[in-house]
Amino acid sequence: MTLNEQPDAAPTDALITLDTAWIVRWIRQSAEVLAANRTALNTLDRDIGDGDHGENMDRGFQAILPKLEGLAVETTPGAVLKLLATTLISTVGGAAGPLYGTAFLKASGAVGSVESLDAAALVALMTAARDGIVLRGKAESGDKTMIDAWTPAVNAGASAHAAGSGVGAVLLAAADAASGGAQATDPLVARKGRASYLGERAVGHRDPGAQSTALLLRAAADTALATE
Amino acid sequence: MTLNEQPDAAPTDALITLDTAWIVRWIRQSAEVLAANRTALNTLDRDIGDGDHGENMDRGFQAILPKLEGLAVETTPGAVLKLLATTLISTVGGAAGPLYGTAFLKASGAVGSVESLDAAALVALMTAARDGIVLRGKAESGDKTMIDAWTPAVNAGASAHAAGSGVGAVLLAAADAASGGAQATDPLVARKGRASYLGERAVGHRDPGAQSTALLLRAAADTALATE
Amino acid sequence: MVMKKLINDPKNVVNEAVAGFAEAHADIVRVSHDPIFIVRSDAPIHGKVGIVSGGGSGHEPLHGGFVGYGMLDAAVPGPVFTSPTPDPILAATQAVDGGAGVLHIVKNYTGDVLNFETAADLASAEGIEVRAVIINDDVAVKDSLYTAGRRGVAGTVLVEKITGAAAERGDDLDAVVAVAEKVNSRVRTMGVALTPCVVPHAGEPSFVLADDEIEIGIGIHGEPGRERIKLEPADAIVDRLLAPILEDLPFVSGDKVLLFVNGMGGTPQVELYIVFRRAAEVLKQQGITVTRSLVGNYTTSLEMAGTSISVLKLDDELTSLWDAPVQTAALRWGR
Amino acid sequence: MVMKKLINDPKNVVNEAVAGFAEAHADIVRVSHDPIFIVRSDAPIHGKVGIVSGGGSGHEPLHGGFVGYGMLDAAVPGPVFTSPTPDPILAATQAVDGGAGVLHIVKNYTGDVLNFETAADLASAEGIEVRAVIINDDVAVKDSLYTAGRRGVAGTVLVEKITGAAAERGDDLDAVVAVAEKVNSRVRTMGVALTPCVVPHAGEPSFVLADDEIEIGIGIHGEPGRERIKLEPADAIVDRLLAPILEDLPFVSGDKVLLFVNGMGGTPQVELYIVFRRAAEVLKQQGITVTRSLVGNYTTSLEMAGTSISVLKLDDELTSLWDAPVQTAALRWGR
Ligand SMILES: Nc1ncnc2c1ncn2[C@@H]1O[C@H](COP(=O)(O)OP(=O)(O)O)[C@@H](O)[C@H]1O
Ligand SMILES: Nc1ncnc2c1ncn2[C@@H]1O[C@H](COP(=O)(O)OP(=O)(O)O)[C@@H](O)[C@H]1O
Ligand SMILES: [Mg+2]
Ligand SMILES: [Mg+2]
Ligand SMILES: [Mg+2]
Ligand SMILES: [Mg+2]
Repeated sequence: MTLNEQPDAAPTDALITLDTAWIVRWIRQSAEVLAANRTALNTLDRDIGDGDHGENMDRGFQAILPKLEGLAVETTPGAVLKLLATTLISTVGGAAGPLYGTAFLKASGAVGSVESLDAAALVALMTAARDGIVLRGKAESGDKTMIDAWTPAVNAGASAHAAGSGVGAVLLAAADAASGGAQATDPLVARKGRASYLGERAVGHRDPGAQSTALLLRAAADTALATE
Repeated sequence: MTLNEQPDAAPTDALITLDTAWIVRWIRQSAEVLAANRTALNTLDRDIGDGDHGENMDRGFQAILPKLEGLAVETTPGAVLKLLATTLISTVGGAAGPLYGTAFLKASGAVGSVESLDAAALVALMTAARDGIVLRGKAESGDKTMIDAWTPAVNAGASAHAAGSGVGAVLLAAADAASGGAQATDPLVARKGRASYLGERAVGHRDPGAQSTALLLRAAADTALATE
Repeated sequence: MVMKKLINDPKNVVNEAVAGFAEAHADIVRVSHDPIFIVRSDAPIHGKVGIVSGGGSGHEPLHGGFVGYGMLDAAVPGPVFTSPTPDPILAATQAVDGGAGVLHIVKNYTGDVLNFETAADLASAEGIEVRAVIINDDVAVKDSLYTAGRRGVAGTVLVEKITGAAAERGDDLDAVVAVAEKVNSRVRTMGVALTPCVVPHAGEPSFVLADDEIEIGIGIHGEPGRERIKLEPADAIVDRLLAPILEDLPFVSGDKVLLFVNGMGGTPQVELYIVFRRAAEVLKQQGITVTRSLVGNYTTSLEMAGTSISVLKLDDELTSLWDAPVQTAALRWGR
Repeated sequence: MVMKKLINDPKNVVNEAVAGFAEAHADIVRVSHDPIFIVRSDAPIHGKVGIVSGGGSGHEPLHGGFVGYGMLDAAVPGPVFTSPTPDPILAATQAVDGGAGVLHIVKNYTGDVLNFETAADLASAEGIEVRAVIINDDVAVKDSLYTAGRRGVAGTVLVEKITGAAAERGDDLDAVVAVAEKVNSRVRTMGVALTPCVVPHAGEPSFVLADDEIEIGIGIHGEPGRERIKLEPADAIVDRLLAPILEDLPFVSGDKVLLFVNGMGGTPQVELYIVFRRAAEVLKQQGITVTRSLVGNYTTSLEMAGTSISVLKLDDELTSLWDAPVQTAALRWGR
């Protein structure tokens, strides 16, 4: 099976794992979703930032697409995550570039060189990603940043895994929690990033980075569930 | 009688003459009319020029007002015209400043040092004014400039005088002809001044300088007739 | 609509701006407030030809920003977009007269020409030798019997710089006049407006353009130009501006030129450099070499968005005069 | 509404502008197109500390216009209003490394700080000693635990000029860093916007102001500031901007300062000088002496109408470094 083929059939239940082909599908799906949400993310960022977040994310995920074409069959999930990280770092710019870049670099480190990811690995991946963002950006929960999507996602994924869920359910729980977390940024005053300059005026607006995080995790869940 | 008093009564018919007091009233009336038409003249000039003609004329005629206060009783009409000329030259700027300035300088020369103006003197005054503008601006009739108001005015005034009219009727004829002349600039293409840059696009717009000339001559007729 | 400007009273715009200019550049200029003009702090310079320019305000840095060593001796700002009267022109002429005569650099507008003419007559009457050079670099207007002639636009900056250098090196009045005429005869300009400007005393836009319209051949007071067209990509607009410039002189393969991309006031620098890139490309394609360049807001129309392109055919003399030191508020090098 | 700009494709704005810039200023700079950065034509200079700055485009002449003798060694332009990525920053750092270390001058925005940080890490890994100074002169934003800290705005120009002079005279990396920190610690800025700007890729205004509203404390990317108020006379607006600047350092009677009135891009020069006039007047009233000044569009937000006022407390060292020769596209004197 080459990386660009769909699996013939997929096993069910918690024993299922996600391989490099899934990571590739997830990135492609993310690129599609971000392109479709480019203007929406720009608009969110225009309200409380500088209006480029959709632009930045789209540029980064478009840049990785051609690189996915030539992947060797033996490329591990971790290696693809690393490629994603370095591509985002060198194409996104702004705050989101280094933050997402660090996230996926740390995620890549966390999954090591395994050939496919089980639910535990996915939780480790997401935890490392979140920790990477905190390391670079120093944001705390409630600062109205992408962390407010990542942390609920990590927690929900971990709980699902602890409750015995498989990869699809873990990612679905994470995606749902990220969506909720993004939505929960609406009433907050920002304390990091450009939105922090607005004080009270940021209230009532969603954080664009939290929103893009929710989109990425939704794409992860969708592609994983399609695999199952 | 001081210069600022109204005459007690006025003689009628062609033997009447206009003195310095009239020139002063004419200038004051002109200042009032130009102030009232400042925006209208700016608008005409915005359509086919640079939008400042009302501003320029208003600035000039406001500047002469205080100077009229201190006039010595023996000041001749010619001396007031010269004061008007130098004031316009040093305050109006633009094309209109030197053109009207030269007009009234030449008019002042034409009336010499007589103490009051009869119909013949008024015709000489207007003719000299028009010739002064042509000397400085080199415009011909039909070039869509203030000349297109002045020349009909001079001709109508001269005809009225030849037909035996008095000062009031001469100025009324001139004012009517100037109004007609200004109106007749509407369909013209301009060949002098800023409007000449527009080519065909000037068609359908009145020349602001022709309009201000019509206003000045109307004020002259109105104040002369009020004197009668 | 409220007019949105950083001003106090429309009537005081020029006075207050000149006062601020005098404060900011006290090392280079002095200012007379009544009548109003800006003069080199070391004027008059004995034995040097004095150079005076001026015209309506609203085109800054033209002309006050070009007063100083190696360029103008004095600048006379009129009200916004309105020629100054003869009085301040005369006073400025007297202030810079170092005994070698004075050159008036006058943009070709009826008002400017007439007011400078009157001032020159008055100065001559006082024994100052005055000559005038009329700048008419704008190819948008046909120079014919049927117009007031070509307008003077951004090319004026190049005339002022190069002529100023000639006066600074000690050329006599005839020679200075000859240099000014030479530059004027070799420079061609054409502009475009994307948006109008609002003159403070008017409080309304000087003309109206639809959201997708631009005015090709705009004058620097918002006078209409050749044609009103739909917005196009920058490269296409540049091509429209350059073609009549190049065919007018004409500029031909082998020419060395100064390429000047001027901002009208409201256009960001990135756009001016995009314009420059294309203009340089077209010139190169035609075998014309850009050996000197100038990019920026030098002859503006308040906050108008737009640009003009000027091309000046250089020779060794003009090039070395261009390179000569200049020290003004808006143009400075070599000292 | 159609976006009215002299551009070809929004995606090519920065590339084409940088290409035009390179053509126009080939005597001063070279340009690398991939990755994109602008570098002094004589870089690297052996034994001189290299100075690199950069950030989102749209603030021109910041930073590319300040590359040259006595100022920056390289500038790294990101997309419009978006920090560049580490790759071009690293490449620029390598290109200017003359063996004496490299200083990064970084405006305080999360994106800029993080990307420069990454580039510095990568450069260090290659044996280049890199130090960063973060500029945060904007008093509109409270520097507290609850914000990303004060933004770097127009004061950056003063840091770049003065620090560039220190590097040019041969200061070592520690000394150059100390000068940059000193200038940053003594300069305060506050801005106002009258109209928004349109980022090319967005095609819509970055914020919306009513016809009679202005934004006090605006950031250079259109970030909102302290408060939105009704339009006022220029003098009143200047007073609003100056008060928090003066009380912040604080500036006190007897201080000698550089007064910098910066245009945001779409504001005519007459207005900037009206602002300067009032600012100088207020300073004089408070016993503060303006000994140096700068007026013009130096840190812009595309075509935004507005201004910022920066006040820098001078001493003999900073004054003489300010006066030292500089030869860049946008700031030039002494050579
Ligand atoms: N310190 C930080 N920690 C975590 N996330 C941050 C931080 N600063 C900014 N962000 C995130 O980055 C997003 C903005 O990204 P983007 O618009 O691409 O960059 P920029 O703010 O430089 O324009 C914000 O919505 C927020 O979620
Ligand atoms: N050469 C000329 N001869 C006669 N009148 C002229 C000439 N040029 C311009 N004018 C008149 O001047 C008027 C414009 O005056 P004004 O707006 O005050 O000056 P400017 O054109 O310098 O802004 C025109 O409407 C026209 O009547
Ligand atoms: Mg952003
Ligand atoms: Mg006019
Ligand atoms: Mg005018
Ligand atoms: Mg950004």
